[in-house]
Amino acid sequence: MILIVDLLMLLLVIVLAIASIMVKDLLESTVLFAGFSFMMAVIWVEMNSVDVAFTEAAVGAGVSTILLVAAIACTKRYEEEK
Amino acid sequence: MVLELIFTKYNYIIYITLMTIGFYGMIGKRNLIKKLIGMSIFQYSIFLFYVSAADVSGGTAPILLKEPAVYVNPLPHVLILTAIVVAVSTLAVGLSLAIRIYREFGTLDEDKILELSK
Amino acid sequence: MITDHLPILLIVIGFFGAFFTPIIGMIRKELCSPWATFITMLQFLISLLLLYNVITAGNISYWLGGWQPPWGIEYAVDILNAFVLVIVAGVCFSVSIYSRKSLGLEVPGKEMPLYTLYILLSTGMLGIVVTGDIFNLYVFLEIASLAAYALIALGDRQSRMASFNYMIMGTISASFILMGIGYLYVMTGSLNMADLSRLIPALYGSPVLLVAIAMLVVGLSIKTALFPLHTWLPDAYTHAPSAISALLAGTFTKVGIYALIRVMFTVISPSYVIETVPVMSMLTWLAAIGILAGSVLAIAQYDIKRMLAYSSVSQIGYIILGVGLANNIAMTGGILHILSHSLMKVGLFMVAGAIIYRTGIKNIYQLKGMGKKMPYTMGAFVVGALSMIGIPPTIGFASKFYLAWGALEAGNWVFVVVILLSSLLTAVYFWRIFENVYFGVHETEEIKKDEAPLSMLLPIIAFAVLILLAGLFASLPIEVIKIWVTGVLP
Amino acid sequence: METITSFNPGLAILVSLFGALMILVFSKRPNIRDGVSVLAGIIKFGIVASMIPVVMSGKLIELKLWDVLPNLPIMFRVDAFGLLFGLIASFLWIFTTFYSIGYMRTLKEHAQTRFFFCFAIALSSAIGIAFSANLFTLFIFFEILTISTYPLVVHIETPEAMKAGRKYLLYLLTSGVFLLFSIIAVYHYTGTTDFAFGGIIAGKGIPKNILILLFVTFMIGSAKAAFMPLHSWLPSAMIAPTPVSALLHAVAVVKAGVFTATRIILYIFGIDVMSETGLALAMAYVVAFTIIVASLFALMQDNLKKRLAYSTISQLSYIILGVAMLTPAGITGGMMHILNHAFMKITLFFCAGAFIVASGKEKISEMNGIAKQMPFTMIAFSIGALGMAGTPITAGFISKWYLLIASMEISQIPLLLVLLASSLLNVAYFFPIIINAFFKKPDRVLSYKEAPLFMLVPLLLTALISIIIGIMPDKPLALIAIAVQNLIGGT
Amino acid sequence: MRRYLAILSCIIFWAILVYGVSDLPALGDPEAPANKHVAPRYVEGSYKESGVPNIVTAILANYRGYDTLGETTVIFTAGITVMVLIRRKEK
Amino acid sequence: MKAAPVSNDIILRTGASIMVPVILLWGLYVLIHGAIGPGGGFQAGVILAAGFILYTTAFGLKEAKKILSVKLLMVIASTGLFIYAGVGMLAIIFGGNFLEYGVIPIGRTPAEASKYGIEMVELGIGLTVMSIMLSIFYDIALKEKGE
Repeated sequence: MILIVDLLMLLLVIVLAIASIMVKDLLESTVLFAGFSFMMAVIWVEMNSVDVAFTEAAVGAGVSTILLVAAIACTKRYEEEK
Repeated sequence: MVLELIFTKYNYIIYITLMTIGFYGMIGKRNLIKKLIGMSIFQYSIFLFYVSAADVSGGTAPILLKEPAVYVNPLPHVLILTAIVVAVSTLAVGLSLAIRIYREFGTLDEDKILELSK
Repeated sequence: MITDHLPILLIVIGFFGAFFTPIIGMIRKELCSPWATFITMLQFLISLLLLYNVITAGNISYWLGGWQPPWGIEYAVDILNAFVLVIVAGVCFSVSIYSRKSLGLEVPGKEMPLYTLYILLSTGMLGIVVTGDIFNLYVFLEIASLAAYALIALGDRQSRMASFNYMIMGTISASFILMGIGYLYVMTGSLNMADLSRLIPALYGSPVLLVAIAMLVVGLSIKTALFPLHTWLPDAYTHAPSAISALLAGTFTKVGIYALIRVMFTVISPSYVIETVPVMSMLTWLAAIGILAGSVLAIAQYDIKRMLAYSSVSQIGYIILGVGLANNIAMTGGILHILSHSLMKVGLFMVAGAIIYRTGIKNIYQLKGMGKKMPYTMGAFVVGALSMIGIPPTIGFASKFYLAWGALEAGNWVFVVVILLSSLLTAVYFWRIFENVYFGVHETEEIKKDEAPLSMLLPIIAFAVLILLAGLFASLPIEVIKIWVTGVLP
Repeated sequence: METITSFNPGLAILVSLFGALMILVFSKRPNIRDGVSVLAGIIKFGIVASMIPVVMSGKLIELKLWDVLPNLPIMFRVDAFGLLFGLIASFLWIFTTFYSIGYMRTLKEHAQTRFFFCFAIALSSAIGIAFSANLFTLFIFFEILTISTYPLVVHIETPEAMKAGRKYLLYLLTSGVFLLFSIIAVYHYTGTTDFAFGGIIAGKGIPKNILILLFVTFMIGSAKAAFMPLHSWLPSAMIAPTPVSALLHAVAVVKAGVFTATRIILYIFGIDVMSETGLALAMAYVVAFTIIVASLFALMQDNLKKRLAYSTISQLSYIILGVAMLTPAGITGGMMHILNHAFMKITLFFCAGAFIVASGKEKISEMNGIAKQMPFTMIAFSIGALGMAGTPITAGFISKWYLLIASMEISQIPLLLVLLASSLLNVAYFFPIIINAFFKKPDRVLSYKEAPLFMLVPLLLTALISIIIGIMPDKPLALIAIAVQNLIGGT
Repeated sequence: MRRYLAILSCIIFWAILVYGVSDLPALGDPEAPANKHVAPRYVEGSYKESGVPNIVTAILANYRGYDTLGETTVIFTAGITVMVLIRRKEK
Repeated sequence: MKAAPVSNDIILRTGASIMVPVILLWGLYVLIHGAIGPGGGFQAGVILAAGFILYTTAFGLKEAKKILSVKLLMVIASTGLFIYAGVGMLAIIFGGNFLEYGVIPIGRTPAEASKYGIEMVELGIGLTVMSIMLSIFYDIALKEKGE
């Protein structure tokens, strides 16, 4: 049973990763990336590495997202079409 | 054989897939910030590898308990803590480079920048 | 005794130097550059002492935190480390003298962060070289890389994009290295190099080991700019501030090569990477292609720094070729070429920087009359270029001699031809500059002597003299290298 | 054999290096600068000459400096052959210096400091080549010679000069690479690069095909000797100022090439190996071909310096031919021809330069009646030309005599014929010049006079010496006899 | 064009890595070498030698404290980098 | 989308003035708690930085810089690292190897000395991480006119 949950979470992570690479709106992409980070943290808790998960939640979902949002605010929101 | 691989080592397959996604983001995307997101995914996939390799079935988190217990391997966690910090540092550097490039060229599209800088 | 702590002092001095620089910069900006010079000088002196100690008293092992390896981190210094340490620290020291004026012009008003990063880069590279722990290597690689990205991005308008691309490549490389380390760790449970080398033979034949080797080789090859993975290098070196190009050309790629040698020959055994899985011989072929391709591409350039950058690609090929042939002689030649290429390329980049400092000229066809305008600088350039071509009695000749001999020893005639042919190609691209610099100026044009400032000239001249001296007394470094090589190769 | 350690060989090289430094220092004061040049030349010759008695008594002078690479030291050893070359080079440097002072000042050439500086370096390396005790040392000086003569070749800095310079470099650097390869190979197979009487290759078990390959690369490596088909840099290099041509052709570069080739044939491969493999004979025929073809080329040139250049190519091959015949007479003739050709050819080039300075003429067809205006120069020229053709009482006769004897000894009639035919060809391309100069009426009135004394005296002296050698060849022959004795006795 | 090349190289990359998986220890295997060689000592010694019950902290700050110093320096480097790249003069 | 949105919204400001001290306290707790539970210097540093970032978003960059100016941040960052490396050097001075906490004469046993050493080191990390994160945020969020 736990295996199924595990696998589902991992699949979700993959979906989030693909989505954050694919969407054209960078802000959306950033939000998806934050979700990716957060899911990653959850997986790590499940794998018994609380310290890493904690750091990941703070750094990956927190600081990284803030930085990305701030950077996008300074630049352009949309990926340019060719 | 293949099934066994999937059921006992699916973590590796997942991490490789994530890594490939990140890799694609880095080399296949033209937007600099997209590249950076790809880069982060690429790095995170490696962290997933380390952490999953540290896992011991039936183990508990590596914080000492009063009664004896099986702990998961703490060393990869430490390494990954270090690596996460490195990753976020790299991301910050990359973003600052991207912002600087945007200030100078007014775009974040790699091809356009290369054209403009000729 | 404080001398017991030399390996760690080498790094900690750099750390303290870097942490203090912002504070010094707040007091007086002008003090940052002398401070960097002072710190790198200390590091240089310590590395010299280390080399001396290693030669006289044998290998040094320093346990950080007092923890016995493999539980703690170990600093392991043998002759190869110490040799590369001296090169890296020496280059950092001399370029720091040079950079005061050069960077003062090219990157004005940013002394504080600039020299902080400078010291961090130097310390990071020294840390990579001195460590005996494979994960520690990764950490220091990142310190050095981040500092390098930043320093490159301080150049001209295109430098930011060059730096960005370098960062993408560098991150791929670092991640690959991290993954290789992870594979090795997962299969052995250890991170200490010496310990790994004991445990790895049990894995022979396993695909995991193969993938780990592949990851490490690809990752380090990107850092070294081995031929098909060199794409970041020309842009980065062209657009970076001159002093930084000089510094990176002389040190960072060499550190990558050092790491490659260390991983391949110390962590994984020579016999495995040469005979069982011919990784090294594949690398030699890439290197051989790179030697020729780099030279040909260098001929096609007209920007002096870009030309030197492509020439670096070619010269790096020499080193890898020598190391990959893996016989006593070729290996000695390859490692000697680390020294000689550092001396030559740093000297040449410094000259290019001096020209840009005085005149702003980058195009080699506009250098007419420079021989009269900056006679000493150009004299040093001639020495460096002749050494690149391999004219005796320069150090470049010594290493080429050993490389060609090593290739012959290996019975590989193709490589002999490649090595010798490439020195002719090198002559082609340097001779264009000679012709422009020294000839074709008529008496009617009065050219005023306008030499580079002393703080730039001094390191330039020092490097030219060193190239000659090292060339004349090449048996000294060769004897030192040989001790290590014979210890590693059967 | 007894060897003496002495600093003299090193000193002889250092003198001109130091001289070069002084030339740079005094670049702003031409008189002192040129004085330094002359002084360095005289001191250098003095040092080289001081070694004659030692060598004549059958001893060797050795000087081992330090190991540049492990087991590959910079080492000098003065034997009779080396001393011969050293003597020629240092002696003629004095003349060339005087001559170039005259030449450069009359023509008010630019960059005179660079000229004299490079000249001094080139001479140092020529002496270095002469005294080298091993291939490694020789190679170092060989490359320095290439680099230091390049600025001399392109001295006038016109586009054609630069082009010629590129060709010069292409040939000589490429040959340097081949030489380097051969040296490495020799070192690889034998573990030494020392010159030894009788060679170092014999008995090392090197397969024959590698041996032949090595010989070929060695000979390409000594392309400075300008034998066909690697000769074409030499006529191109004629774009250089005449003193340079004189130095290149009579003394330093080409002789260094020939000297190297000889060293390789006799002291690396050794007489035995050369004759067993048949390489010697093959070589002899290649150079015989060169002798004839180069002479034919010479006939077709109208530019005097170019004609002299092709003549040089042909004459140099005499030397190799003599050596390749491997008999005492042949070797004697070959070595003797180094000396003879040096004096005769430098005379001819000095004369050509004098024509340019005094009259501005370079073409043979413009030189009708020139002897009226410049009688001394023309007489000297005639002496040189006669010598080239091998006329008795000139120096050229002696060497040709030995060569003829040698060709009969090894009963190679074709070679004999080649030698004779070449003498005739020499006559054919030199005598019209002389006859036209003396007897033809000039097209219009000529108004120039002899070249300045600085130039005239040296060329007369060299002409005189080439006659003296012709009459009294015993001193140089004695020196050569020692060299030959060592070689033959050593086997 | 570029996209297809990128996808192609990704597929190759994926395949190479998956090839290496077969020998890796299974997920959660307590007998994996990584969990046997060095790690047990940390678990045992953490409290005795470092005085802290959190093993990760013990390793991070004590056994491999030097790595952590390096890593903090990485952050420092990043801070300086961002500063030098995009900070503007304040009025 | 504006960078570092300077909001006059009263709710945000009030919320922030309540939240910020709580976050900072939590950060300190994580810092100290690092030895026995999950947490430590990094996490604490990041949380502390997040607190200040919240403050900055609510009250504006100018206000924030009055409390923690850019220069001060740099000094704090240096100090943090200095503490870390200094503890290492202290060990050398007391005759051990670099970072060998056990030889430093604090506490009764080497283990206890290690504990204090670790706490010091974590403090150093926390200070550095916090100030650098904040500094990076200031730099990236700084709008064109330095608002």
